Amino acid sequence: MVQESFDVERIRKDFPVLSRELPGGRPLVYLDSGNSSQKPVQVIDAMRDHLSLHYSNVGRAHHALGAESTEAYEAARDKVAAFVGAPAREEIIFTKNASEAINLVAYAFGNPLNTDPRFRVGPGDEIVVTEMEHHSNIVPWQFATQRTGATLRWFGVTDEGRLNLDDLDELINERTKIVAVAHQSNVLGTVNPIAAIVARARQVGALVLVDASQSVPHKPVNVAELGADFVAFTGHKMVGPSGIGVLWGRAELLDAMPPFLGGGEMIEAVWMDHSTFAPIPHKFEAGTPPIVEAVGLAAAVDYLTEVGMPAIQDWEHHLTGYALAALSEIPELRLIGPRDLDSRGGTISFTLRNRAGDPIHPHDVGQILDDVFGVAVRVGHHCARPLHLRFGIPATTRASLYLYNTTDELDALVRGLHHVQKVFG
Amino acid sequence: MVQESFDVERIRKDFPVLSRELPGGRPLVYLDSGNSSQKPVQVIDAMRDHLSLHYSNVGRAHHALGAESTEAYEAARDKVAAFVGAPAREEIIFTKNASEAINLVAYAFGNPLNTDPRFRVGPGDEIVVTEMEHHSNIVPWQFATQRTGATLRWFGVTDEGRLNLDDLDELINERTKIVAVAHQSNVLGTVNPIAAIVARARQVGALVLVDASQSVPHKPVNVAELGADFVAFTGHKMVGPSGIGVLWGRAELLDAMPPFLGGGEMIEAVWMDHSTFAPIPHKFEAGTPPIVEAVGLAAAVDYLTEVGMPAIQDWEHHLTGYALAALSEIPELRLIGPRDLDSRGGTISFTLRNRAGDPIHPHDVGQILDDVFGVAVRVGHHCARPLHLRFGIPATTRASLYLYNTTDELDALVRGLHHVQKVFG
Amino acid sequence: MIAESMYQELILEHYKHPQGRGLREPYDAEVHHVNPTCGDEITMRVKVDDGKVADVSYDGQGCSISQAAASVLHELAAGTTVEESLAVVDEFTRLLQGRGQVEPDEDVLGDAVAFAGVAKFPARVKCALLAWMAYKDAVVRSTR
Amino acid sequence: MIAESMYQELILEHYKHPQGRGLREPYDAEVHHVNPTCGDEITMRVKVDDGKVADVSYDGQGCSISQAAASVLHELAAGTTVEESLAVVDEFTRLLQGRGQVEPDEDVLGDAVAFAGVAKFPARVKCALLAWMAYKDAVVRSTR
Ligand SMILES: Cc1ncc(COP(=O)(O)O)c(C=O)c1O
Ligand SMILES: Cc1ncc(COP(=O)(O)O)c(C=O)c1O
Repeated sequence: MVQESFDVERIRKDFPVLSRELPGGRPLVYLDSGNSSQKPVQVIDAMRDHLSLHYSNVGRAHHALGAESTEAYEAARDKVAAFVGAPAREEIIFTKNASEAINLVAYAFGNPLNTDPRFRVGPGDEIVVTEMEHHSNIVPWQFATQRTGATLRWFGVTDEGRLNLDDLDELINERTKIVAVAHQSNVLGTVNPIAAIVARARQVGALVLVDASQSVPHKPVNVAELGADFVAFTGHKMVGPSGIGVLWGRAELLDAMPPFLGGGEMIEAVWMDHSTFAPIPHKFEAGTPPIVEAVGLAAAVDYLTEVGMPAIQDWEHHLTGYALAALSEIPELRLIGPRDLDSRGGTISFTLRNRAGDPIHPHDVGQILDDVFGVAVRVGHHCARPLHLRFGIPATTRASLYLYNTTDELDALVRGLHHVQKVFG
Repeated sequence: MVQESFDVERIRKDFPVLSRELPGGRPLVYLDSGNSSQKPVQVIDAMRDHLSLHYSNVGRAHHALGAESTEAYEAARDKVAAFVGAPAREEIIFTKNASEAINLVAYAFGNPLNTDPRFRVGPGDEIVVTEMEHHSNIVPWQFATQRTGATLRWFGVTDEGRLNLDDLDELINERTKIVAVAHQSNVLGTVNPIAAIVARARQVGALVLVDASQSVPHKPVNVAELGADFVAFTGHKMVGPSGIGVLWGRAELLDAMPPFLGGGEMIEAVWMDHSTFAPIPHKFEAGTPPIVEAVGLAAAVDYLTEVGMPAIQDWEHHLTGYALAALSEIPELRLIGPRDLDSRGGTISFTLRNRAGDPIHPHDVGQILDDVFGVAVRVGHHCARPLHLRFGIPATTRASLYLYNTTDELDALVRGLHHVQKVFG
Repeated sequence: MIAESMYQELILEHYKHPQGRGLREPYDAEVHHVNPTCGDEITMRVKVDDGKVADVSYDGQGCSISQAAASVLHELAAGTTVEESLAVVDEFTRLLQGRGQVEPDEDVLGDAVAFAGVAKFPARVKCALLAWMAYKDAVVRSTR
Repeated sequence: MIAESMYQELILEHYKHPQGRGLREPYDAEVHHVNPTCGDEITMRVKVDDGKVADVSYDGQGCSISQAAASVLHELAAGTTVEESLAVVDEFTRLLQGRGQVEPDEDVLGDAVAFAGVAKFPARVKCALLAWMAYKDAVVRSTR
């Protein structure tokens, strides 16, 4: 089995924070990587080295440091392109996070500056999302429909936490301009059937944006194979720094789209009364880009590639199976999301009651886990409030796993939950 | 004189890159801080320390690391607020750079989601900029006028490189919605008379945005005293990291504006068909913010405060006087910008001819300075093409100074220029 | 560990044995506040007699912090003057919004000092404040 | 230092003594290209006879790199076949767009190898390519 050859202890040594003691002598058990991942020393050092010795602005500079910094920044684009199998490096746009990447696409729709019919939207047109989306893949589309008079529609979610595709052919129809869907849910762990959605979208000529914020960090993702038109993800969830996200898009579409943010570096020529724009990717990178963040992201991509994305996927699969089994032994725990390991990642959300059957608020679960055991989980609606409304609950507790987690840590989680039940017994 | 007590050698030791040797044994003479500044070890270490031991996502996390990271992120807001004299901390919005900050404001105008009359724009309305603006303070307003049918107008520039205010009362009139103007030109060095512009804007009820990207790093700036409605600046030019910019705005206006980017953390509650929004500053900070970048920016602000902004201003004043005098000895050098030190910062742009009077292209000037002397200047139009068109030149060479520069470095620049004249003689 | 903890004994005590819980009559004003980000809810009634808080009664659902905060509020406010109680609310708000940097005035806050640890968790601050903001709102309405 | 430099002697030589500069007749096609980011301009004429490049004539203004690149182009293209010259253009383009990572084929490039150092400066790549792109454009038009 692959996971037996996975040297998690060696990996843990790369992440300084994992050796840290929390106040009160608690060890850190970090089960909140779905929120943001920790960083290996390779990433931290690459950033420090760049800031110390090679930093300057990029593109526009004609001196030695400018050349070094530009080389590092553009090499990061090459690395990210290769990491996700982008057919062309120009198709990788660096944004500040996944949210900006999605907004960039959403603002193309119904933009008065747009000239391409695919982004022309008005009353009668439809935009389709799903009930399990992160707010970052809902709110930009609400704005787009509010701006244009188009209608927002969405796929429902089954009790098991899967996308309900019964209405596929009705929901995605000739009026649909774009379908925006998560590759993997940040609450349920569910991996969605992108191929089926893309196939239907192709039939009716709709575009597809995949929010891969929760998949790219955890398994091999190839944007060409995925078949979508746009794919968004974010550096800080894939052992990279905050301050950088990625939009991949088909070159032909990115070329056709109107610019979004205006400013330095995204132009070809500027007169007082009009401007012409640089080719992609620069057209969408206004102002000074996240330079040292790109350097950090490149180091992150190198790190993940070195460990091996298939190995990471297998390890997380192993951990997820272990966690699901261990948690199922707590009768008062209700899993929100698939129980089986098929098409599911290592994001595990649940509600908890005490032995007497009274609900324990997730805030309290999370706080006791942290206070007493140093177990860091996320509690709340995880920026997916509509999904929680769908399940009739205000909040869940979520453990989300990554390459550096161990079965010991999952045991600590389970011990912690038993203690929570006692405290609020 | 203040500059004699300014220990520039001690300061230089804080910036690792300044001790670096470039390939070929060249020392580094970094005169490109107007493009982006170098970083002191205090900033680099603060970022490394945060990434190594305290990192997690902010706001939404309920665990120890989440608390530490949130505390650091929000403390950065406090520090930035104090640094520029913001009346309230909520008025500081972290963006990815100054360009995003300006776009955020520009996208409020004529936004279909807007409900406030001050941001309602249509044909007949006017937006006013100046001919000396950076592209980042032109293009967003071109977009705004193109979206809304409003008219873009602008202040001209005198031969000496000052704003031509002769038309003040005509240019800013009852039809004006907003005036967007640089505090200090990134080409000319000119410091603009914001008070006069604000006074006129107040008479007619127009808003004022000040692009302070080139002033906040170099002298004490107090947004309350400045009197504008919005002030934008950027971390990487003020010894902070890339990936973070700042928008300051009057709370009352920020409250009234429609949201810009949609996503996690900027919401109050989300349903599938609509959302409500968080109060400022979060309303404008969609998605995971630049966390470690805010930590770096806080360290930058601490660093600048420790050295003292008045001392920095004095030192740069001293250097600028020295540079202007030295450059005036080269008869074939034409300064683009004010010759006198009044209302002028340490940004010095010029064109150069050889002894025979043939123009030497700035690209060649910059490259020889770099290749032979390790002198890093910027060449081109510095993202201010309309200003160059105004002066009838495609490009200039620009030396831009900062607290770590010395008169020796300015001597190196002058020596380098003599050599350039020889090479292209 | 408990010293480091946000969960002071006192908070758990109030959560498990809430003081003054339940909606009572008579009352001058009733308000209903919701924290949309986490679904916590509270209904609060206030009875004011002659500048004195005659009764604070409430019902709601939410995490232990929000429930305990309502209970502590009841203890501190009921029986004092409106003015005194609003001073406590102000000090409590200052403490909670201080991001862990504010030195609380124990004389004013009494038991409510136990919530100092909450101030470091911005996501929990709203939980602690829910009942207190509802109270302030109700008092304003009842004296109008 | 000159070894590290982008300014190979050869580039400066071509800049100071440009080969084949000036617009000549007869020609099959004339194009005018501009680099809007820095204002460099070139007008280029091509005369093709029987698949052979009979003349490449040009005039323009800009930095030494863009001027020298036009001169080197003239030397390499004039007298060769259209096909050969386009192969050189392709290799030159590959070198320049390679961000300093491409090993140039000296056999194909000849003197144009001197521009290898330019590839590391994205802002200068367009200067070096201006004349070459104009040439490609002109050739395509002249053989149409
Ligand atoms: C005057 C001025 N405004 C705006 C900007 C844009 O800043 P940023 O690149 O951080 O968006 C710059 C610098 O590039 C500038 O000099
Ligand atoms: C599924 C999903 N989409 C989008 C986002 C937003 O990413 P960011 O916060 O980097 O913008 C997240 C994480 O927060 C996520 O989990």
